Amino acid sequence: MVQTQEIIIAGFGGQGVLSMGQIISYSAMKEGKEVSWMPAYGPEMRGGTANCIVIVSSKKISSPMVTTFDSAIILNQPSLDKFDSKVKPGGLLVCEQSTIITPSTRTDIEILTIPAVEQAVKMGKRQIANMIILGAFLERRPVVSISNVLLALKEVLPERHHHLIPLNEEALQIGQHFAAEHLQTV
Amino acid sequence: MVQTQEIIIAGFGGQGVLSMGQIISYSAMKEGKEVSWMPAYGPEMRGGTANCIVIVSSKKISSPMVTTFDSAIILNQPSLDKFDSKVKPGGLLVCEQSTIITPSTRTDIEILTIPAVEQAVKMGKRQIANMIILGAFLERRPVVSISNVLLALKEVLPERHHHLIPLNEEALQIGQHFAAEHLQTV
Amino acid sequence: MISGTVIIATEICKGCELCIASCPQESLGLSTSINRKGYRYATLLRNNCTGCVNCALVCPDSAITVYREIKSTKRQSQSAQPTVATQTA
Amino acid sequence: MISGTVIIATEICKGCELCIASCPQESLGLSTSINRKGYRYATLLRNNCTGCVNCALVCPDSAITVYREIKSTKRQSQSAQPTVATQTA
Amino acid sequence: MSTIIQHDENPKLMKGNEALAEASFRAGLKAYFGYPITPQSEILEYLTEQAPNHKDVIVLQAESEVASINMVYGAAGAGVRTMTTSSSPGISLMQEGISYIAAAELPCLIVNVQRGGPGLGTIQPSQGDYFQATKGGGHGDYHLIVLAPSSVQEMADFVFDGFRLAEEYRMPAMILSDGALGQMMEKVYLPKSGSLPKQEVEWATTGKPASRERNYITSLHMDPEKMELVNLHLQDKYRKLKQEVRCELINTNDADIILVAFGLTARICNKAMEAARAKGINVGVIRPITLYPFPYEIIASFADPMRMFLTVEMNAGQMVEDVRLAVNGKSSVYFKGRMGGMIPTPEEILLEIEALTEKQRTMSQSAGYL
Amino acid sequence: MSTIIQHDENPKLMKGNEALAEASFRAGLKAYFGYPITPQSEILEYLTEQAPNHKDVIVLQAESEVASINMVYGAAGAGVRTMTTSSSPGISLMQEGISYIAAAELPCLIVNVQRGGPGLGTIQPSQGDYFQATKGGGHGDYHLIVLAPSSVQEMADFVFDGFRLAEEYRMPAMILSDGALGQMMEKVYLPKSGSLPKQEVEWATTGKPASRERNYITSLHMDPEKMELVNLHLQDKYRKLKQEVRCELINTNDADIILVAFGLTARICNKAMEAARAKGINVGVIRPITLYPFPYEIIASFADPMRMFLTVEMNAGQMVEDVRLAVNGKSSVYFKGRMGGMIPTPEEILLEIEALTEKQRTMSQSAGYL
Amino acid sequence: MSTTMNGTMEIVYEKPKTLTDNPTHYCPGCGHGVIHRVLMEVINEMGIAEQTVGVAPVGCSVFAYNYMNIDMQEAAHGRASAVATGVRRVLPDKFVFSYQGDGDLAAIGTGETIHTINRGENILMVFVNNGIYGMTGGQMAPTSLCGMITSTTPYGRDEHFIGHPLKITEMIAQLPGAYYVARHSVHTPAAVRKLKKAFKASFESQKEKKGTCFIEVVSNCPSGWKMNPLEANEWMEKNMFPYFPPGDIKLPATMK
Amino acid sequence: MSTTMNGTMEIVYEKPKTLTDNPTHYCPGCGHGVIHRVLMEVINEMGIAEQTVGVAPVGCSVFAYNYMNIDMQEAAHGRASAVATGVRRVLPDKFVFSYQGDGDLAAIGTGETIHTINRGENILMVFVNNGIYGMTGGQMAPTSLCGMITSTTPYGRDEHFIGHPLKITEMIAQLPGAYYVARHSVHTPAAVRKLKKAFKASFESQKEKKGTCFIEVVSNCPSGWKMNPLEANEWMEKNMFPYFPPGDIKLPATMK
Ligand SMILES: Cc1ncc(C[n+]2csc(CCOP(=O)(O)OP(=O)(O)O)c2C)c(N)n1
Ligand SMILES: Cc1ncc(C[n+]2csc(CCOP(=O)(O)OP(=O)(O)O)c2C)c(N)n1
Ligand code: SF4
Ligand code: SF4
Ligand code: SF4
Ligand code: SF4
Ligand code: SF4
Ligand code: SF4
Ligand SMILES: [Mg+2]
Ligand SMILES: [Mg+2]
Repeated sequence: MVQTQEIIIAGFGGQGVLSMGQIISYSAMKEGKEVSWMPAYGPEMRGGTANCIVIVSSKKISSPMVTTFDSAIILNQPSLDKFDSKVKPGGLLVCEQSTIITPSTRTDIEILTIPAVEQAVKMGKRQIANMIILGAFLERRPVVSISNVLLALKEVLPERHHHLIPLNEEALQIGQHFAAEHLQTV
Repeated sequence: MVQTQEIIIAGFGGQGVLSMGQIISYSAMKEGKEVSWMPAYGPEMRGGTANCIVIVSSKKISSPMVTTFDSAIILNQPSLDKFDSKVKPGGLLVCEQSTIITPSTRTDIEILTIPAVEQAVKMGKRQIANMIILGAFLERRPVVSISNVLLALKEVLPERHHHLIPLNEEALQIGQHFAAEHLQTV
Repeated sequence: MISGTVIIATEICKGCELCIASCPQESLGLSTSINRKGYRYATLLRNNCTGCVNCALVCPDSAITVYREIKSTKRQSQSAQPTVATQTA
Repeated sequence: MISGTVIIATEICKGCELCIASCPQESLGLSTSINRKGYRYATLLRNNCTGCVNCALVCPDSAITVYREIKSTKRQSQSAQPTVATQTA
Repeated sequence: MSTIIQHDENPKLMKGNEALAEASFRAGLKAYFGYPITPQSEILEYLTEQAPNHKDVIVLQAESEVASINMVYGAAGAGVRTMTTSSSPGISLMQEGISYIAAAELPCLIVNVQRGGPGLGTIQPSQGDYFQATKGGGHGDYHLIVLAPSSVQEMADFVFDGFRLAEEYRMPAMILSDGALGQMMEKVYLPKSGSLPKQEVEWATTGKPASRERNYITSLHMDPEKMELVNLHLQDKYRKLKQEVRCELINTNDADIILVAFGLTARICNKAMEAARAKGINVGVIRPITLYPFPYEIIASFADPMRMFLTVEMNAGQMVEDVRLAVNGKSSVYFKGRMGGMIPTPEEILLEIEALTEKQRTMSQSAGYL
Repeated sequence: MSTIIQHDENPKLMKGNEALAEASFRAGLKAYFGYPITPQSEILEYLTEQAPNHKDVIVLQAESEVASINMVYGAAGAGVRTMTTSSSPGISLMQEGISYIAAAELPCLIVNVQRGGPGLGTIQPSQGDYFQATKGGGHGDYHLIVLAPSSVQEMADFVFDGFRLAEEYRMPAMILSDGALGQMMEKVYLPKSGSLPKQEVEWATTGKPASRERNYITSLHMDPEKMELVNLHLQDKYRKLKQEVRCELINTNDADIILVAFGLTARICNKAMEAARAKGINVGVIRPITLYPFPYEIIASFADPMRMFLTVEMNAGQMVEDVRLAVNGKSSVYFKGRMGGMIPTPEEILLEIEALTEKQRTMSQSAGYL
Repeated sequence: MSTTMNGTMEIVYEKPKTLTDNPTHYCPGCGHGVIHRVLMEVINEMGIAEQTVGVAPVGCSVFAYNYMNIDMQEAAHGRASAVATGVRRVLPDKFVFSYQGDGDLAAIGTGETIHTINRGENILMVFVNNGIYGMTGGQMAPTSLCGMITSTTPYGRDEHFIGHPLKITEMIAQLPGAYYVARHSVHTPAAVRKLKKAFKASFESQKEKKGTCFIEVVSNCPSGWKMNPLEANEWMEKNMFPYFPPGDIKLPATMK
Repeated sequence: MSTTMNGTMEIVYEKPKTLTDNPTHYCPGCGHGVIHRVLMEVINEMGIAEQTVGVAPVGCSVFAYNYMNIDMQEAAHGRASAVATGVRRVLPDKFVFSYQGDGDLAAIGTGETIHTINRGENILMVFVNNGIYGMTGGQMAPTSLCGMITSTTPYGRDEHFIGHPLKITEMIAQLPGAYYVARHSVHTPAAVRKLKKAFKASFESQKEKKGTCFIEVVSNCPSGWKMNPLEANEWMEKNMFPYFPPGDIKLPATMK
């Protein structure tokens, strides 16, 4: 059976939204899956917002642009306002806690709210928040394995950044934990 | 029966080639005939040459551009070189004498060589040569009547030039005479 | 000193901090909370605003309205505080 | 005086008269006859050409070739006339 | 649908370019912007020459065709009757601007006095820009109203039709002429001034009074949903425009062979038709006058397996595609074209007709064998 | 006919624009001239970024698209492999230059990463420039080789095909892409360097040695007879070009309904086809890869009164005219389009298919009554 | 809003009513917003909103008509001055301005810029020079400084390869049609006040049909420059001003 | 031909072999012919014909490639300098020149002209300013003088309506990319000699990759001006020279 995940990842520029999507895509490609990564581009990005659509599938992907999503990874309020209603019933919404003022009120989807920035600050590297989120997402939707993500990072990151890989791994795990806990508490 | 004359008039700019064509056209229009006047235009004119195609017909005119002619009125050697062979067999070729170095050698057409410049200089107005030629042409191909040409001139010329109309009339008549004489001598 | 105040449209503000840098009184600062667009917005931190208008002049988003105490003809300095400080447009 | 001459390609010449005006010797003039293009062409009227090249320099149609007497090493002025004067190119 | 134009009683002998220029004054032109190019420069020349008699009309030589078309955009957006004219290469340079004008729904008149292409080509007459004019040489889905005159008279008259349609439908109109029609002199009864009522331009940018919202002219819609609505609106307009189709039919009813041609070529076809009929061949002519909207239905109504169509153009075969689309396989469609500034002669068309007649004869014979 | 390209063993994850840019280096690009415009700016950006690794390649940001295309003219005339890229409005500005290049018979590659028009429009993907690309947006009778990629892989591969064809036929080639293909990242096996042999350019202007006559690049032929010969030569070349037609056929043999779509839209049609087949509807897909030359004959070979064609495009209906011309009345041809930057979904196409199936059913029933 | 205020306070500064309430799409700290506002303040204060038509470019300010509460036209990339010419000629007694970025005015639109000014079109041309193509994501502009890193000069603008930054303002100041030419900025309150005067003087001269007024505003592009707004303004003062020094470039006698 | 000569004579001037034998299509007395010849003489004398590529414009000189016996490209109207840029960049060691009229270079091609020079393209740009559109039949050019009667200014160019004649040469001289800028003419033997020197200096500097050399030649258009060639040259001296004075405009130190 064809397995496809259509994911929107959205937030501000600088939060690592686009690279999060690329990491998923790259890992999935390495796993032999079909992938497409489609950023919002051009003046849409004015005001600092950024988003990308990632599709991972066991079959050829038709359109890289879809308008409803299996999962949404949301890193700011404007993105939540925009994409909340676009998550398919039964889908997954992962939000970064500190950036959300008015949370989603949907009841037909699974909602994960991750204090990723808080955790990242604790870890001493604010920029790692996106990996925490990613970990949480992958816990709930294992479209790629964490170990492949780490392998992917190794290939994608320039040598001089390889020392950061353990930190990334830790962040992914923290995210996974949060997601797993959350599942228990819901 | 449809009566059509397709005429090429060619020479240098400044010899009155285009206006000769316009006078024929205008007179013919006044006579209720269909007319078209088509100049060679653009850089073709570089080097000072000018020509126009005039078609006078009792019926609607299809193409204003034709490549062979019933009559050719030629005022310089390059034009003769160019159009000599384009006169239909049985057609008419009217040349200004002084501008022609190598005359046409065709025997299947009627050729009139008019010393129009010489006559015009005699008349004290070199520019009137074209009217002498026109008179000669109309003598052989009366596509419009001389009296209508004179009426046309009255309408076309600005009031301040009306005093020249008698001179034009004289020139036309001189041309007619030459043509008529020529006919007798051939 | 003339006494004034500013009202900043917090939902319009993009937290660029240009007003903050231009305030001679250092009256302004960024909020700790964020607006719906995700920006920490400019806010009046102290009551020493003179209504000099500087902040409003450099604000790219026309988010600032500046108020100044009405000078009586004799130019007495009244330091009445306005009832509003920061308000959402 | 150095003696020279010019050869004008009469079928190339357009009778613009620029060479005529530029000749310091007034050696040039227009022909009375016309060439095939219908132009009266430039022609050497007098034998006083010095071969100064002026005419050729201003000729838009590169119609003029200029000749000058070969100066012997001792710079004796020989006034031999060339056998050609005007010739068709 | 023809605009009701009153004409002068007495004819004039005029060049097509001049007749068009004079007609544009009479049609209430308010602003002309253009750049010289053969064979249409007489339009700008005539207008500048006559400008002192029309103090309320701006006649401005622009620095380029790109500037011209964008000046037209500005003037049209300000609500006045405006026009530019050029010839093939210059019209190519206007393609971006034309797409903007169409998208912003601005009425204006663009005249293309075509010459032989591609590239710098020749300055002789051509019909090589049919595709560009009718399918859209610029980007995106838009159309121009395209009128194809075939005489100096129509060069003048279609200025009125062009402006009227452009304003009624708020879209650019084009007169697709050619070098021969522009340069030749013919008898013309000029349209009288004042027969074209002034347009309503409540959308124009003339300064926003307090009483209304601001007007703005734009073709930008960042949101693709919005841009799709704009497109749907345009398509809707183009559908409505079909009611303006114009087409001349000559001897089509009994015709075994129908010539289809526009502009100057149609005149030549008429002559070929006469010659053919004189030889007993039943030939008719369809002359599309509006090239967009194209008279698909009218042509389709003549499509029939026993009939042949011969499209004649001064190009390598462009309108013939629309003729094929119209007949949709019901008739066979042939093409005769001349290119690069050459004009077909009635004689060569007659030869084609005779060849087709021969083909028809063989076909009907073989049909007899069945 | 496909160029024999060798590919890297390992795939990369790349944007279409970047893959195209990288492939152009590998195809032996010698000179690039371009101007920024969304959604294709990554091409220029990638090229400038990588330029230090390709010291023999000129990558120059021009002052405008008009300048770009004329720089391409100059470089192509000097005999080197050259390219420009832009998106819809920028391509419109190039129309004059493109007509010149085609007329002067210069090989080069032009990439249009289409966005929604007309006018400034949107920056979202579109196929609204099909007419412009295939019928000629510039003046006169000329054509481009038009290749329509539908994946990042083809964005890379078609650079090789484009250059090869351009050089073989001495004419400009265009890759007609869209914003989605340009912006999206996908798996791509990059073509290896060196698989494209250097062209022969004895006609190029590189300085005239005493041993040959001067070379000159021109599109001007004042004499219309001469210009007609040039045109006949071009038309001849376009006829020869037909042998390069490329087209993908999927499940067409047993299909009752054939979807015709190019580029990204074809992928979406494939998905709709699968969904339809899952429901027992026999659907096939024809994907023209060369839009010019268009696969008329191939499509015609499937035309049959019992079959329906549904053309799907991201425009208001452009290629559908070519599909109609191909089937020439033998099948009915329907159209589904989205505009202004909207992408059709497989679901909405499926709905159209189901409606057509319904129609077919009623038709065959009524046929049964006869 | 002022009704809620304590009676003793008065508004000394508020957004002019010639600006709409639409929030701008500009990045935080972008100079476009200030320039828009200053322009609209002048139009508001002069009471000429009803007689003014503006022309927006293609560039980040493409949506200017969403913010300026007056009649406006959106021009094709580089053609704002041609469009403004069209408007100007047919509405001779209105106020007309164009508003363009450096890519728009000094790259693709160079020809239109020069000829519009050469004709002395009686308009105000506002030229926002931020040394980059903001809208399309930070490519080199004709005014990008030598060595400046942009997305199409990733190793810095190399003047030997691509030429020096173009001082188009100095060039056009030579044209007889240019009546008043000045370079300003909006990075400080004082600069804003000066710009306002310049706009005002421009519209005043337009009343008298004096010819083209051309006001360059050296501005920032925090996003394109990859700096925060304060850094950007500082960088601008330090790097842009030496090459593009603010001040009057052509001052008519009447303004002296 | 010289073989038929008396042995005592030698040729001191003849048409350079870099000119073909095709008779030109120019009107009698037209400056284009002289300028062509001077350019080809220099190329001939420098022995660089085999390394030179020229670019012809759209204008009366559109057929330059018929007369210049070297490799040439014919560019679209106004784009000769863009085409020359394309050639220059891919043939860095060849000699490249463009040849354009005033309509071509200073109207439709203004943008390309300025940016080519701003990039300092290492080419020679020959700019033939005859104050009119010769080819299309005598319409106003950007350089037509005030009051000058042309077919599109039948009552004389009115600078209030259409602007002053454009001194593009002075404008572009300001650009750092312009290495050598001068204005010449060909109406006298002395002027022709000077022009020849200027062309030569330009090609010499091109060897050293110095940047753009820009040589304006103020020329006549007897047909467009409706004068005979001698009158035209006289009119030119009297009317064009005061506005477009011949002389060096930007002379590099090395040439002083
Ligand atoms: C014909 C055309 N070419 C290119 C573009 C893409 N484009 C849009 S804005 C722009 C440049 C913007 O830069 P600038 O004018 O400096 O304005 P800024 O955004 O910096 O304010 C470009 C190249 C376009 N829309 N149209
Ligand atoms: C795009 C385009 N626009 C206009 C023309 C028509 N045209 C040909 S030459 C020319 C102007 C020639 O004037 P100039 O450049 O001064 O050269 P000259 O003939 O005076 O030497 C024009 C407008 C054209 N060929 N292409
Ligand atoms: S008005 Fe002046 S003092 Fe008050 S906050 Fe603004 S800048 Fe500071
Ligand atoms: S200047 Fe304006 S937008 Fe910037 S922080 Fe201050 S109030 Fe907010
Ligand atoms: S070479 Fe000198 S002297 Fe002789 S004809 Fe020519 S200009 Fe006169
Ligand atoms: S300058 Fe040349 S073309 Fe003119 S008259 Fe003298 S020889 Fe003849
Ligand atoms: S990209 Fe630059 S110019 Fe555009 S809005 Fe952002 S900061 Fe302003
Ligand atoms: S029209 Fe003028 S520029 Fe052209 S060839 Fe004749 S004289 Fe020379
Ligand atoms: Mg900018
Ligand atoms: Mg000129």
